[in-house]
Amino acid sequence: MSDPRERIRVSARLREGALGLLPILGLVGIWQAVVSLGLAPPALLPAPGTVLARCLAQFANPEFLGHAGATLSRLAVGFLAALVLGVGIGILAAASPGVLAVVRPLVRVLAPVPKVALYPAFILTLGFADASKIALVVADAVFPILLATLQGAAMVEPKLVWAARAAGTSPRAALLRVVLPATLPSILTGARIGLVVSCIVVFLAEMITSTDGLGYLLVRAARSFQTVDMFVPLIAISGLGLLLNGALGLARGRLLRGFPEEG
Amino acid sequence: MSALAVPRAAGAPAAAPQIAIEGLSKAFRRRDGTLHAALSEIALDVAEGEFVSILGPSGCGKSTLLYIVGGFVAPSAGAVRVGGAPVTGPGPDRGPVFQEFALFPWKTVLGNVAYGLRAQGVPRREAEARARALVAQVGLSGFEAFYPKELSGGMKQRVALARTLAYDPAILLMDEPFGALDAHTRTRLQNDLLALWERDRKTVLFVTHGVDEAVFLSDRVVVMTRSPGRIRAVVDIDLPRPRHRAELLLNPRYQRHVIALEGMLEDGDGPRPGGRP
Amino acid sequence: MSALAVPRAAGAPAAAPQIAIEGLSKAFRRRDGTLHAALSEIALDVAEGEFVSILGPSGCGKSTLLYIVGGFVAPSAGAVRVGGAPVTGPGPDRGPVFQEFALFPWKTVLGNVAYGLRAQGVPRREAEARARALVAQVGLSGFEAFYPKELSGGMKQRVALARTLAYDPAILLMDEPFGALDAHTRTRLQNDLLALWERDRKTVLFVTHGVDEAVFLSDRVVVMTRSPGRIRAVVDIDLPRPRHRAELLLNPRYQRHVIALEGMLEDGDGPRPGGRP
Amino acid sequence: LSTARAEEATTLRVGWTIPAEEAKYWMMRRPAAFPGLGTRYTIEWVQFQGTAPMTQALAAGALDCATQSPLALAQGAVEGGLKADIVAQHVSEKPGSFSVYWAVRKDSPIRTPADLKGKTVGINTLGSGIYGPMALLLRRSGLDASRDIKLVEIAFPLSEDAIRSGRVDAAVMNQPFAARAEARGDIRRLFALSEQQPDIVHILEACRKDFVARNPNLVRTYVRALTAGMRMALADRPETLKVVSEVMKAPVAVLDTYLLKDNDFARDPGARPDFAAIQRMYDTYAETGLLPRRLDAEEFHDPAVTAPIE
Amino acid sequence: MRRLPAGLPPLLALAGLLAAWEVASRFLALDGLPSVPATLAALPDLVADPDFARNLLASLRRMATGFCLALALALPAGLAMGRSRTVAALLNPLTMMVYPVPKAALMPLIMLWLGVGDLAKTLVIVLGVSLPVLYHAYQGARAVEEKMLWSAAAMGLSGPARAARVVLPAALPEILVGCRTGIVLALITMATSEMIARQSGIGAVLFNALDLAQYETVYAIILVIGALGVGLDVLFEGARARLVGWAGPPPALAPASA
Ligand SMILES: Nc1ncnc2c1ncn2[C@@H]1O[C@H](COP(=O)(O)OP(=O)(O)OP(=O)(O)O)[C@@H](O)[C@H]1O
Ligand SMILES: Nc1ncnc2c1ncn2[C@@H]1O[C@H](COP(=O)(O)OP(=O)(O)OP(=O)(O)O)[C@@H](O)[C@H]1O
Ligand SMILES: [Mg+2]
Ligand SMILES: [Mg+2]
Repeated sequence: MSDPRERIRVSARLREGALGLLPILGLVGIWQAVVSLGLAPPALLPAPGTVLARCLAQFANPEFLGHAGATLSRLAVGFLAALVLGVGIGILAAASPGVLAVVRPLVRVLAPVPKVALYPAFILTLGFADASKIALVVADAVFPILLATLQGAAMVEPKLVWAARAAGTSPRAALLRVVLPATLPSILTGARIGLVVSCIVVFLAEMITSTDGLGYLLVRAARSFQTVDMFVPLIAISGLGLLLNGALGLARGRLLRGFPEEG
Repeated sequence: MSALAVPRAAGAPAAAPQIAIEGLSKAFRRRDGTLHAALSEIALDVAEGEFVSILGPSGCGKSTLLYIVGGFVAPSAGAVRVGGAPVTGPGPDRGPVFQEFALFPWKTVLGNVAYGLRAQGVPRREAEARARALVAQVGLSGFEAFYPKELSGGMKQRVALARTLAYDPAILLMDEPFGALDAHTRTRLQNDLLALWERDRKTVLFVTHGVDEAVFLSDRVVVMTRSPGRIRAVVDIDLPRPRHRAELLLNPRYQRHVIALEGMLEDGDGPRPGGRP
Repeated sequence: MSALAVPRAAGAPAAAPQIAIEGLSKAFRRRDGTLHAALSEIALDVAEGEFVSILGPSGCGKSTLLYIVGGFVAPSAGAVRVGGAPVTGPGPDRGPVFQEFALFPWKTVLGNVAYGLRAQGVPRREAEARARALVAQVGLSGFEAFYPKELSGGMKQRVALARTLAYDPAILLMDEPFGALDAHTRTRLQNDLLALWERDRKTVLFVTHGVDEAVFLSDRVVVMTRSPGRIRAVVDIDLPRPRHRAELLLNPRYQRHVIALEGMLEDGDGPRPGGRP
Repeated sequence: LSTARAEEATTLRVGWTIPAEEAKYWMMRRPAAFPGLGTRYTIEWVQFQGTAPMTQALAAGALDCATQSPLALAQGAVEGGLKADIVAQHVSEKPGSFSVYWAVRKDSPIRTPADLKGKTVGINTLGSGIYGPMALLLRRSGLDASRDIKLVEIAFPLSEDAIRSGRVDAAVMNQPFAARAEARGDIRRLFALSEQQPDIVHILEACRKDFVARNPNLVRTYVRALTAGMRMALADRPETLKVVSEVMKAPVAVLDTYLLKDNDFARDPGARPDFAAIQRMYDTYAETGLLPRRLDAEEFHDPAVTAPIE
Repeated sequence: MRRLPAGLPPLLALAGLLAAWEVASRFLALDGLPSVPATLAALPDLVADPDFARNLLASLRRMATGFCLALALALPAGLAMGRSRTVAALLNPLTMMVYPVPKAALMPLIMLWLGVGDLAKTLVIVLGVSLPVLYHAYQGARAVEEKMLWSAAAMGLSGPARAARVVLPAALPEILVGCRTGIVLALITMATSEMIARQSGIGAVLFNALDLAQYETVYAIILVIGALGVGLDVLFEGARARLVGWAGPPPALAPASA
């Protein structure tokens, strides 16, 4: 930290962090204004301060943390599965015209299907517990990742693959060692979208049928008009989004070190 | 045509050729469906251990020819055999150095150079040690940890060169490998390449725009016509080896070769599009 | 150092210089926070209508220098003035030809060349007519409808050249603009450039690795040291104009310049990283 | 609407749901049968999934009148400050009518509610209006609904499948799914809500009090139409089958198995709300913790706008 | 390798999909997963219903509006984020906070201000579509080769002109990936925006059928949405080929053996 260069970099980070806080604070400001001006009944929109106080109380509450943990684990498992599937299929399809010819029509038909409509089938085959919810997350999150991977892989500069193949890399290894890293910028963008979709869908699944998780807390509170309690899971998911964004940013910086756009 | 220009038929040299190119044509299909002829009826045999340079006007198909020999691009007609077997794809026996470098942007200089060795199963420590030596040889010591985007054009070119030399392919397919270098660095690397070649007797197919470079390095020089590229002449460079630049410059045969080749190149006038394949 | 090499101080020529570079240094910040010095204390004045070439070992900072004069990159220290005003950004008075071409991949050859004219409000028909003439001049007639990805390296380079010439900037910043061309095409374009320059008296800053090219074209040649680049010498090329290659080759002063410059370049040994700025 | 004051609105935003609001379905599909509907006043119909979102929509002022369950309305009033009047009643239970029940697989070893101990039991939504009576019934058999059974949410349509596939040991059945399941014959009734309270009210029509205050004539006209709609629905069963089929996109043959038959819910011919029964339900809810306090059903009663209005 | 007729693999894939569905439905024997013939049998009735066409049109109209609005908002925002660190630092955390919030949970508030009609549903579609458009435009703009921008600047193009005439076309391939995903999300949100409050639209029909356990209808609608997806995608691919045919490696140079 004593190195002045380090200080410059750290202060630049801080400055960017502070910038990012501005619109969020603005949003909270608007929220407060709406409440203060009586533009929304408190039964629908409680004051930010009230929500914050309840959040702080809940974030220390083991029961709440248990629910948050359930949601988080579903989210993590579902998202990672979608990532592996989406990237795997995308890379394979980009490499082989045969696979692509099969994958493309399937994607065309399956991607736009509202997966909630399949949820009854998921529940009845996979049960009420985690599996059906995770399946729903995967079914929705996989397509943004897959589409981004497909496109990214199709745009890989062929001479990179040629260079690797000529160095003795087998076609299959070239997929892992050239196409995959060269596609990373696209994949990370797809992953970011997939992550957001996962957040939404895990909530949705928990709202439709659940006995635990943040989504359950939310419907439970909404049904009985516990508006403040309803906002706590919402804030939690927002905060989670923010956290994951930071994590993705870090991963991006590391993984894309050499790419020109990470300058 | 100068008396020194000895057009050779595609007839095989004494030994079975290492690279046998026969009746090779290539036409690219463009977006609008039309065909654009890049190469036409190329026939050329390269013996094992031979150093063959290719000269020709910009856009005449030199790079395309290397791509086809490398197995990266399929020809429209004709065939290439390497070591007797038809080329169906790339292989570690033929190492390309691309005109556009094609470095892996996610790897450092060292990572790029060590790539081929790692791909062939050399343990990391050893691969890196050998890569480090090559990086030094191309004059980039100290830049091992730089990423391609942090390098100048000439530095990238040298990394690309080192990357291919590192895994020691039997055949080198080099596309203007010294094009972006200053005279001094180029001379040094030419000498290094020549020393390497004289030691290991690699087969080299070398695209260049430098007539003197071609004459200095090669056993034979192939001159191509403008687009669609055909072979116009194949010139034997009957200069003694080992060659030293200073001596050669005083050798009248060297001068005559250079002048003859320049003369042959003179009457091309750049490529002409839409040649029917 | 040869007697012909006349190192010049940064002192202004008689007229107020068109480009005034003073105490210019550039250090790139790398990801790990360290600084990498690319240019150090460059001072150079270029008069209006002057043709100045820059020679130097690969990686010595030639491109970086052009980027700073172009206003694309900010210097770490020092300043550049163009026409008396400090450079704060790019402008249509300074036209760059980049080493990597940087063509617009979504535009055809004609679209690329016409781009600058269209950007400056020239009507489409007129812009295309002028672009067509330039495309012909660089020897690419018939390729007007090709996209950059369908061109060879040398063809791309010529499109980049034509694209900049098209909008007729007062100052040309050319980074190895003939590097990827065969000798014949290069000679033709050199002659064209010289004719253009002699007619319009543009100010040209010309990076090259060809010592003969630099001597043939320039009023002065700047020789840089290896990384971090400093000015090692500035050589006045006192050859009569208009110049003709054939005549020059027989001119002993030409030969002496070439040999002297080659000598100056010889003792550099490639860049050295991590130079403290 | 003969004496409509100039400032009264002429458009009513009404929330509805499926499957048991025949009076409204008649108004939607046969508007010509209702004087003034579509001419002197119009209705903007918005369909919802379940009654809870409609409570929110009422509280947000996005709806003027909507279908409500007694519990959702009460929760809106207690927690959300919603002030509304119960103006009509759609369906309820009465002795002999259909009663929402829990079912098990035909071959299940579960014979009595007490056998449910430790079992997985489906309910449409946790904390829904039928939870209270169920909890009381289980308490009678010595079970604590919050501890002795594992409750999972399972929507009515899925109950049958869930029971048959063994995903749950027991699940709650409602019309029209009960009729279909019974026709297949592989489920068995375990206990019904009527065992706790014979006259449970399922769905009501409620209007915001502030809207009623500003538009009393419009609301009266609406309630008059509801009353008439209920009469027509009950009087002309074949036509009602068609109307419901159009709304639910369900074949008449399926609806014919239960709709307005003995195995259907009960409907009051005048769509009159049964405030006494509602009061008993509120008492149950307070007792089982679904409501934080006792509630007086009369809070929701404004005789001026309550069906039947002829 | 023998070359298969171009149309064959997609047909095979679809046949495989149907076969897998049929096997699953027979094997699982669930009401919630009807058989293929039963679903196909429900299709004519569904499509012949004049209400259905009306609903479909209502949905498509909302989707088109939502899509265009999302494009108009997210595209400039994404491009600006890609080209300016400040804008990125400003907007990135906000978007990552707002997007994951389930719209269904905000329904009461949305209803409060936007009612239960088209406006609320269009907003949901806008949020769904703008997500991929924003992030892909961000990525695309970020990866624009700097020297192309330099060239344009040297030709005298102003900042906004560069954004429109260099950043936009250069980022277009990536933006179109965002649009492609956007179409997918538009179709999904088009249907799911009608899950809670329904007036008209294919989603209303879908969720009604779901509420009534009419699974043949549910799956028939899914087929219709799937067909819509295919149709839109074919249109989109056509547009893409015209717009960014210049991008990507030429077919002759595409990785031959990778
Ligand atoms: N993908 C393509 N589509 C259409 N035409 C192409 C394609 N690639 C190359 N060409 C054409 O093929 C011809 C030969 O190109 P090639 O790159 O082999 O030339 P070259 O001899 O290497 O030229 P240079 O010396 O300029 O690098 C050129 O006319 C070029 O326009
Ligand atoms: N983005 C960057 N980050 C770090 N170092 C850089 C960056 N860009 C250039 N450099 C370094 O700056 C030095 C000068 O680079 P520059 O491209 O100006 O060289 P050059 O003289 O044009 O060389 P060449 O003749 O090979 O093109 C090199 O050592 C290079 O490694
Ligand atoms: Mg080439
Ligand atoms: Mg350079």
